[in-house]
Amino acid sequence: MEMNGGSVVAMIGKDCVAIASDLRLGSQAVGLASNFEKVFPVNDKLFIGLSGLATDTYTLRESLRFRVNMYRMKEEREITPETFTHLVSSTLYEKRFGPYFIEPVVAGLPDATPLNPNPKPFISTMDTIGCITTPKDFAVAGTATDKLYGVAEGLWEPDLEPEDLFETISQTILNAMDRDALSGWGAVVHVISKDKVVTRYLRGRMD
Amino acid sequence: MSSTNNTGFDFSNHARNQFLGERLGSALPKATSTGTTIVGVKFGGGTTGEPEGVCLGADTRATGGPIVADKNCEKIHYIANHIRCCGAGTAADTEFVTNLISSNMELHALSSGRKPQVVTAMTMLKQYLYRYQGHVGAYLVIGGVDETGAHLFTVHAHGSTDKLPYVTMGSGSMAAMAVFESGYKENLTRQQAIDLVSRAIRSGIFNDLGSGSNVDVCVITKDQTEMLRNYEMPNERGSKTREYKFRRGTTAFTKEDIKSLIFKEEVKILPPSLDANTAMDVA
Amino acid sequence: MEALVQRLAPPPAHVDPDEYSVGGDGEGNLNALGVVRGMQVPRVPDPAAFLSTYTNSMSQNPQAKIKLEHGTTTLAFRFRGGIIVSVDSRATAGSYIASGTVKKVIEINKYLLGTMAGGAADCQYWETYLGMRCRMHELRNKERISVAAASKLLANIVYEYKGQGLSMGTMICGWDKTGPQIFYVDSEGTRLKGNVFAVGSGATFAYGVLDQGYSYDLSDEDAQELGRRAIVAAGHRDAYSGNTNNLFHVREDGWEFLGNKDISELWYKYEQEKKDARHATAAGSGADAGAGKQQGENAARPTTEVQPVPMEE
Amino acid sequence: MSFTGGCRTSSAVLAVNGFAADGKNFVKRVKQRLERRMFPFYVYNILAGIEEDGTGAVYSFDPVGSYEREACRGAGAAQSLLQPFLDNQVMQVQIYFKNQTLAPGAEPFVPGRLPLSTVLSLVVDAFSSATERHIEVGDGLEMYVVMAPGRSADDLTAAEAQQAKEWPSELTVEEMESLGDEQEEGKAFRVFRLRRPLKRD
Repeated sequence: MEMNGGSVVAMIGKDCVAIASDLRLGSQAVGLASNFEKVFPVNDKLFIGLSGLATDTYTLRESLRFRVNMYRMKEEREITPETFTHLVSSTLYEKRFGPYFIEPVVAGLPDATPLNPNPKPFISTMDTIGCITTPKDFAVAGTATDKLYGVAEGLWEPDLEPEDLFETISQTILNAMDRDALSGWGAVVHVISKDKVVTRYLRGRMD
Repeated sequence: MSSTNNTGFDFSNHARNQFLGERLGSALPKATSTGTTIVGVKFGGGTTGEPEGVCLGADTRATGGPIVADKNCEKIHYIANHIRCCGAGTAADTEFVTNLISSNMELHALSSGRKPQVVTAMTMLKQYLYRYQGHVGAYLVIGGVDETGAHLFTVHAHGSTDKLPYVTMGSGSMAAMAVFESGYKENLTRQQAIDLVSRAIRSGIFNDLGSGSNVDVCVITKDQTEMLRNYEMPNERGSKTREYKFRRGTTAFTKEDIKSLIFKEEVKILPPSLDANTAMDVA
Repeated sequence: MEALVQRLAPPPAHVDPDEYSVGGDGEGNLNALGVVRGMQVPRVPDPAAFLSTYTNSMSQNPQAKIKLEHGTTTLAFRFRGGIIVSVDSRATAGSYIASGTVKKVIEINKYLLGTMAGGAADCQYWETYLGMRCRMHELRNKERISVAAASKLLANIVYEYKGQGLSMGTMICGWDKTGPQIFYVDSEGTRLKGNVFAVGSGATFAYGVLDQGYSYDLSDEDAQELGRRAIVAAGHRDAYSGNTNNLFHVREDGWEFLGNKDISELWYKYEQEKKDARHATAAGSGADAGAGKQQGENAARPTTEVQPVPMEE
Repeated sequence: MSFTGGCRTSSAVLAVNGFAADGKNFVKRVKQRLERRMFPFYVYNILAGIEEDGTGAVYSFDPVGSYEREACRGAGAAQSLLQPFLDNQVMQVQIYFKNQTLAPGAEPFVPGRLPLSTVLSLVVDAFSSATERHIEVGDGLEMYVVMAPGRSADDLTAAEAQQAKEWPSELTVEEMESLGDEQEEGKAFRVFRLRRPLKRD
């Protein structure tokens, strides 16, 4: 965690979700890259943020991509955010005694199905060994965890429209990063709503 | 995937992590734990005229170090219809261990054709936990009603178990036990048991830092199991004093990508000759 | 003889006119030898081990309860026009940025500056104390203390406490009869004289910029700009440095503060300049190579004069 | 006008609450008391009061006595939760931590002061947020407000102020006896203690 640094945050809005990460990749104190995105798409309306040890970010991303593709082929449908969360969780718990140093954050907007005609925006987060929490407001992970909790707990409010949610999640991650030495170097925000995904790269502090 | 042993666990990262641990000097991430107050009490029978049963209770706070990771988590886990299990300790372990035993209990019920007993669940849990010598950090209170009556057990992570009429576990166990020791008597009524349990959990919530938020209660009798999720909510957050909505356009960004999820499809009717041509091509 | 006895005898009970020592525990903080009294050392066999268990001052012990502030980039270099002192303003406790507005240049007096790396309080305290000692020197000798003497005073003081957990790496910069001088002093007892120093976790990055841009014959503007750029580079790369840059220029008539600038904003500005320069050269690379040529000339500004002031010790 | 917030923690965080006619002198004094570098107290102090020039001042100290004057400061167990939130809401008027762009045509941020009602509600919300997420924060909040001489105490004690939308619920105000020298009426510093319950779990 302290090795490479980095943070992720996700928030629920009104019929939308947002997920953001910083862009720093470091080797302890030294910053190496400012384009290291930690949020990856799983499908159109489902994203996962993998903050922690950078090597595990990629290992886990590939391993999850494999499993999601297998799921898609076997089931002939897209995986739902909830199912995907359990998939990530069991992937992590398999390594209970030699964990991936990753705290994942999942954010997604489920499609309406006959069984679930009015799906709600979904976010979840896990610890390194796969203990799931599914908050109704926001989820955070990474080296700026406590800073993110402090700001998000203050700024978040329910039923934000996509544009307002963008401002709230952006201010949250920017101000949390400014107090964390190991996160920063810019940030990326994805706002997922019914008909589009808006991705914006923030002008963050570069020190 | 890469596991070759049959425990289901994959130890392949262990050596690497130990090396990283040495390099980073214990700055390794900590697993979510449920600081937790969990309790159970037997009730009914005797002269009460009520059926025998067990009442389980739990708070709903999960912590990672001093930070609250989940304000309203579920610590009363499903084992079988008539058996439930409260978990304290490493949150992931309690979750996965109870899930595993729940599955095995279902298989056991199917193969034996009988409603499984509470002792069976308890034995499966203690045997599993003993194998891992405390490294699977699940501290459990298991309760249920089967053909042989109401049963209440505690299971420690190392595999030891107790059978008692009233039990508490977790970091708030002292606070909760203080309530039990002063308030417990034999053959409580159902409502008395619920009240006592929720009072014990509240004592943990307010006096133990590791426990907090709401009270979950589960009442199991011969005929039914009632899960009283958020039976009491003494810690709801009031509204904030100010509004913190930002003006749109407050945050500066350098680049924007918009991916539209709406497919635009236009149908063009082609002239017949062309149509024929393309059909020919395809053929 | 009597003087010697007096010197070696335990200091007399101190009656201090110091207005702040009102309470019964009030003690002056200097003894006859000029060593600070009232500095309490933990009553354990090994004070340093004690400190490293409970603070992170001597070790990287991440479990230490008391996190003192670490991480910094400070630099100073000597050139024809005097001395440039440039520092960042970040203070971290672990990965938490405790402050972004720390003053890491300590104004010892009108002609002397000290920089701050390591324990913030150690530097603040001892360099303020050094200011007192320098003033005493002025009053006794009717002339300003030399930078060499001032830095030696500090080095001797901190050497008294060697191994007891002080943590400081400082540059004492000033202008005396011999011209501009920089001395590096740290809590290990090191004292070095030199032309270019950078101290702190971001020092390597600062050296990178300094080494490629430094020359004794830099103009005032170029030297100031070099000082800023080196701190910006360090603030950018080093996680534990950043926030703002404080720049000082020491001249013959004393130091001058040249302002506080946001490192991140400077970084964006420099990036923009680089981009513009690339566009300019790309546009002018055809027939009109004049702009590029001019730039080249600029870069290869004559540095024919040899450094006039030799190093001595 | 200035404020400090103190928080209850298991590890003894002390928000030194101050009243100082001469802030700098007092700082010097506190600093001397902290000169125990080799055997530090485990305390982080925040000192707040009115400076000689009449401005509000907040000074923060580390355990061994390094100090700094700041616009706002959170200290203690939940400092990393409080501070970034305060940065965002209070420091937006300072030159640092500006993550917010101006509305088109709006006045540029002036390094000025927030109204008292805004400050109070911000502190209350910061603490209620920290209570939600940090297990060592909670039970109750105590705030002290130091009023410069001549400043009207209306927006603290007036009934209208306490009816206002921004006034934090369940907040009680109590004027303290002045600690300073005997001063003429109308030239005295006034100190108020404000209390509010926080969640107790």
